Amino acid sequence: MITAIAGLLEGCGHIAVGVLSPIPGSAALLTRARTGARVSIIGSADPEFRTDGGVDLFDSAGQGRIDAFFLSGGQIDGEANVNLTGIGEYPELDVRWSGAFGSAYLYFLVPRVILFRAEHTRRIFVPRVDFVSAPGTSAPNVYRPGGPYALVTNLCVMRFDRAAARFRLQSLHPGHTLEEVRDNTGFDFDAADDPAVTPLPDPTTVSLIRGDVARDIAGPYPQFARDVLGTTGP
Amino acid sequence: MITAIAGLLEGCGHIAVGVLSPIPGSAALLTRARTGARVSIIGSADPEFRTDGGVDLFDSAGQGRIDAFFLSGGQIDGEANVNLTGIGEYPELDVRWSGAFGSAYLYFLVPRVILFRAEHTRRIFVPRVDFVSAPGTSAPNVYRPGGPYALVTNLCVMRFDRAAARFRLQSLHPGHTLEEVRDNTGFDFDAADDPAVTPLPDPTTVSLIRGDVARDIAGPYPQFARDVLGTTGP
Amino acid sequence: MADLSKTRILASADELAREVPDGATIVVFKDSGVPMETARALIRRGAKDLHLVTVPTSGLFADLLIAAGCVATIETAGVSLGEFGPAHNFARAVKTGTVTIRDSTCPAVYAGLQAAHKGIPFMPLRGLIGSDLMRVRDDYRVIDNPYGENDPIVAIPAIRPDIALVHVPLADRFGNLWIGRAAELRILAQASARTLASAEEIVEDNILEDERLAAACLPRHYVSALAQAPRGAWPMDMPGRYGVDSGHMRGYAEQTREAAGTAAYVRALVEAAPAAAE
Amino acid sequence: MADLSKTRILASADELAREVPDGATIVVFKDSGVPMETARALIRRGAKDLHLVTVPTSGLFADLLIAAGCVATIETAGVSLGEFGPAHNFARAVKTGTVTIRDSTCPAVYAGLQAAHKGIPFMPLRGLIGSDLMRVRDDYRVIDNPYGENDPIVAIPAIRPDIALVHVPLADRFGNLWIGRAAELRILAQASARTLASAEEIVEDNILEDERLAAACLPRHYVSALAQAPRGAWPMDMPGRYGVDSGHMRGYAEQTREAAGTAAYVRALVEAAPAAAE
Repeated sequence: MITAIAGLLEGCGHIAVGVLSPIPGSAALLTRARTGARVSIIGSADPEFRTDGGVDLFDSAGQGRIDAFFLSGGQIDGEANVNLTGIGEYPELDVRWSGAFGSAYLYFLVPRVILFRAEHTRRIFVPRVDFVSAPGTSAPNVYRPGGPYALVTNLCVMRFDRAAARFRLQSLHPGHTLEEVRDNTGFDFDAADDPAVTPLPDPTTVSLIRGDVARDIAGPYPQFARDVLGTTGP
Repeated sequence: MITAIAGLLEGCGHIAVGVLSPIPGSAALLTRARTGARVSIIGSADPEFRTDGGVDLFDSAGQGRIDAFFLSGGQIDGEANVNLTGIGEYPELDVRWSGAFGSAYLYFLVPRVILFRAEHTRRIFVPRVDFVSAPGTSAPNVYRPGGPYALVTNLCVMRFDRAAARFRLQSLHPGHTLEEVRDNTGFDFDAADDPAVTPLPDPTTVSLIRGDVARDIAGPYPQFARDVLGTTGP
Repeated sequence: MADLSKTRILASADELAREVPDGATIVVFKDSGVPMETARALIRRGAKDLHLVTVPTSGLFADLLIAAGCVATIETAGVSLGEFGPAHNFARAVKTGTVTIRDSTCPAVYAGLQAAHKGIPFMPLRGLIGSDLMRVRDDYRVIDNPYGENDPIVAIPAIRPDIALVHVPLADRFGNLWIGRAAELRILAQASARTLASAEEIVEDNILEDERLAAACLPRHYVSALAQAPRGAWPMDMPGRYGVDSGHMRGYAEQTREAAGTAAYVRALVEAAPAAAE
Repeated sequence: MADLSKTRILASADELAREVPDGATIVVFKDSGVPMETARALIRRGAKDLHLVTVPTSGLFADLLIAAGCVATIETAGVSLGEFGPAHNFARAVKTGTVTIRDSTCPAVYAGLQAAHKGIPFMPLRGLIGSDLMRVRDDYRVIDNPYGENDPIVAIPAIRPDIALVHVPLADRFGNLWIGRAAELRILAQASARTLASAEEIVEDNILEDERLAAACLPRHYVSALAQAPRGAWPMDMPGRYGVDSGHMRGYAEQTREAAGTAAYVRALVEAAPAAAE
């Protein structure tokens, strides 16, 4: 998944990631190791990655200085609407999640927003979200330099077509099938009859991940570096 | 004049003064010595008086945290319009002054703006200013918690009646006459037939001025403290 | 008339908490010194009907005040315990309607406070149009950008809290606060009518006279009262001083999963002596 | 795509000045390190048709660039040499129309830059209504406050300069700038597409790693290029390092009272070797 996401970040100059997002974080750091892109990790104490505090991140996005950002969701639908608020009838919901955080803004301002959710099930990928914390598409007159770019899950990578307001399967992760993705997705999406397979990282990338990326990620995400990438940190 | 201005500042909690205004500055510091009012001196390096830099002063005024401010003008008319821009036809004026600075904002936001001009002549006090850098009055629906409160010159103290949009003579400085003020003022104003005389400072005030005020003013205004108040500074 | 009085130096967070009247609108920053000791003091004094504005989100601070029944309304972009999981008391209170929720998004909270900071009635903000937040927040309006053609933009009304609660690493006995990189605290303080501060350490010398410290200070004119509260952010972290108490946070998250556990946690907290008296 | 490149460290203010194309919109802060050496370098390289935005006012910087014929348009709340008297070259150029003036008021300059800083098309601002500034600035509009009744308020359009020119006391070799109390420099840098910085001193260690310095830093991501310029604010002051050169300022004010004196001052400046080569 790290490599697949890094492929989606190609050409980005400044990537922002949440401190609780080690997989997108690793992908961003892989892009950094490859191209020198700037990576900001929200909540990181490391001077190399930290953002200037809360308000600066949103101002930077408003200035067009953030090229890519990651967003997750409790529910995501086929028009890329994201629900971070809850399930049921607002406000006394059946399930209440934390809230919209910065999504209702960053989803409009950041050119490449990558939706990331490791769990690919119909619980998450619903026909229609109960609450639109952040809409996937906007009317043509609404100022929106940014929006959904791709969706990465444990099964596949999809790209989002903003004009059509639909996802299209880009690749299946090795060992998974189109049927499995359709079975676990509550909305319709486009796909070739014989979809591509997500490429495995080449040896150079593997060594970058085990080297530079593992070293860099151990600061902001020590547990992930230890458990998943097999490093003990700096 | 220091004492007269200090009288106009009674009850103010926070007074802002420009660094090039030693007489208003002394009056503000006299008020501080008497009541504990906060004094901010724009451009002062002294931590006790300095403002946080440019933008903070205007934000503070917007928050209603500045009670009094001083303004001068190249021209001032009977409706308390202030011209800091120049004489003649804009933009290629016959005389060009520095510009409006913060006047077009602070004149609206600060409750007591005291107009101060040592030179009382018809060159300054004109029937109608050539350019309204900051208007003395506003339509009733315009948000304006502040505005002109008084005018202090080398001849007299006038108070401004915002409802009538007219000045009224409050007191003549000792040795000056109503006729002299009328002769040197290009606009009409209200006055009693036998105006009061600006009181001289009482002995307590004199000793405060020569003591606390002279000491405090020597930091931001060393030359004034030396030449006028007779101190050599701390 | 503003700023006539000096900053009052109080003996403890409990005295600070007595300065917060029931029903007050309070505002708190999400990190870089969360005033947790003040939150516990508010609970000990039995504060009620607070209107809590979180900048822009919150964690334990909001969840605990809600757990103790101090909060009537919360305006927030999100409440979560972060790596320790969901904020159960927040979620429960919103689901049952015992707390009124005013859902927002991070930059909208900043925009509202910055409007108050600049003394303007509203701040324009991009984004938001089409989000259900615009449906549930009828105080957010869509206006026309006067510099565009058919270009709608959201107006966020000014948020003017009664009290900003802040916790800082360092202060001086005059009431000046060193806020470090948490420049947001300046916005909180200036947007609010009053600021009540706790500090890890209160020094004798005027910190404004140290040019390196002065650059990141909030001057005393904004600070109504100040109390020392060593480890005042515990169990959350104070950058540069101490880290988060993960064991306590995990225990809190686990214990407050059900309402009974929450009640026990709050009861123990109220019965405990205040930190200053330990 | 932003920020891909690192800050370039240049050899001198003259190299910085070569990064400023003719016709660029440049923005400069009124004090706390006025980039005077960069101004002289712009004059030495014969910069033309600059659009100068002063934050919010200016003194010698604007007057000297105007004197040397580098400026086509100036947007300012005021130009004055302060205690040294009027800015004669500014006044002359405006009166004769050789420079186009866009008169403003201090908070409107900040509002325009802060709108750019926040990525919004305009910022509301109180005051101004009824001032002749609204007559001569047709880009300032009056709109309705959506939260008031019959409550007009001014909208100031965003100012997005091409280049912010700053001079700071301290920087590191990575391009991080310590801006001290001049928090306004952050607004200038973030509102502008690029920032060109000169510094009194450039140190080896990363200043972001010093928690006390980091609190008042502008990180390198905003800084396109940096050059060392010792006494780079001369003859103006650099707080904490050196004071204003009053003798030089008085001489300048006196000499430039007439156009012939100005011509001689500028000629001497162009013929002099750049400071770095002395």
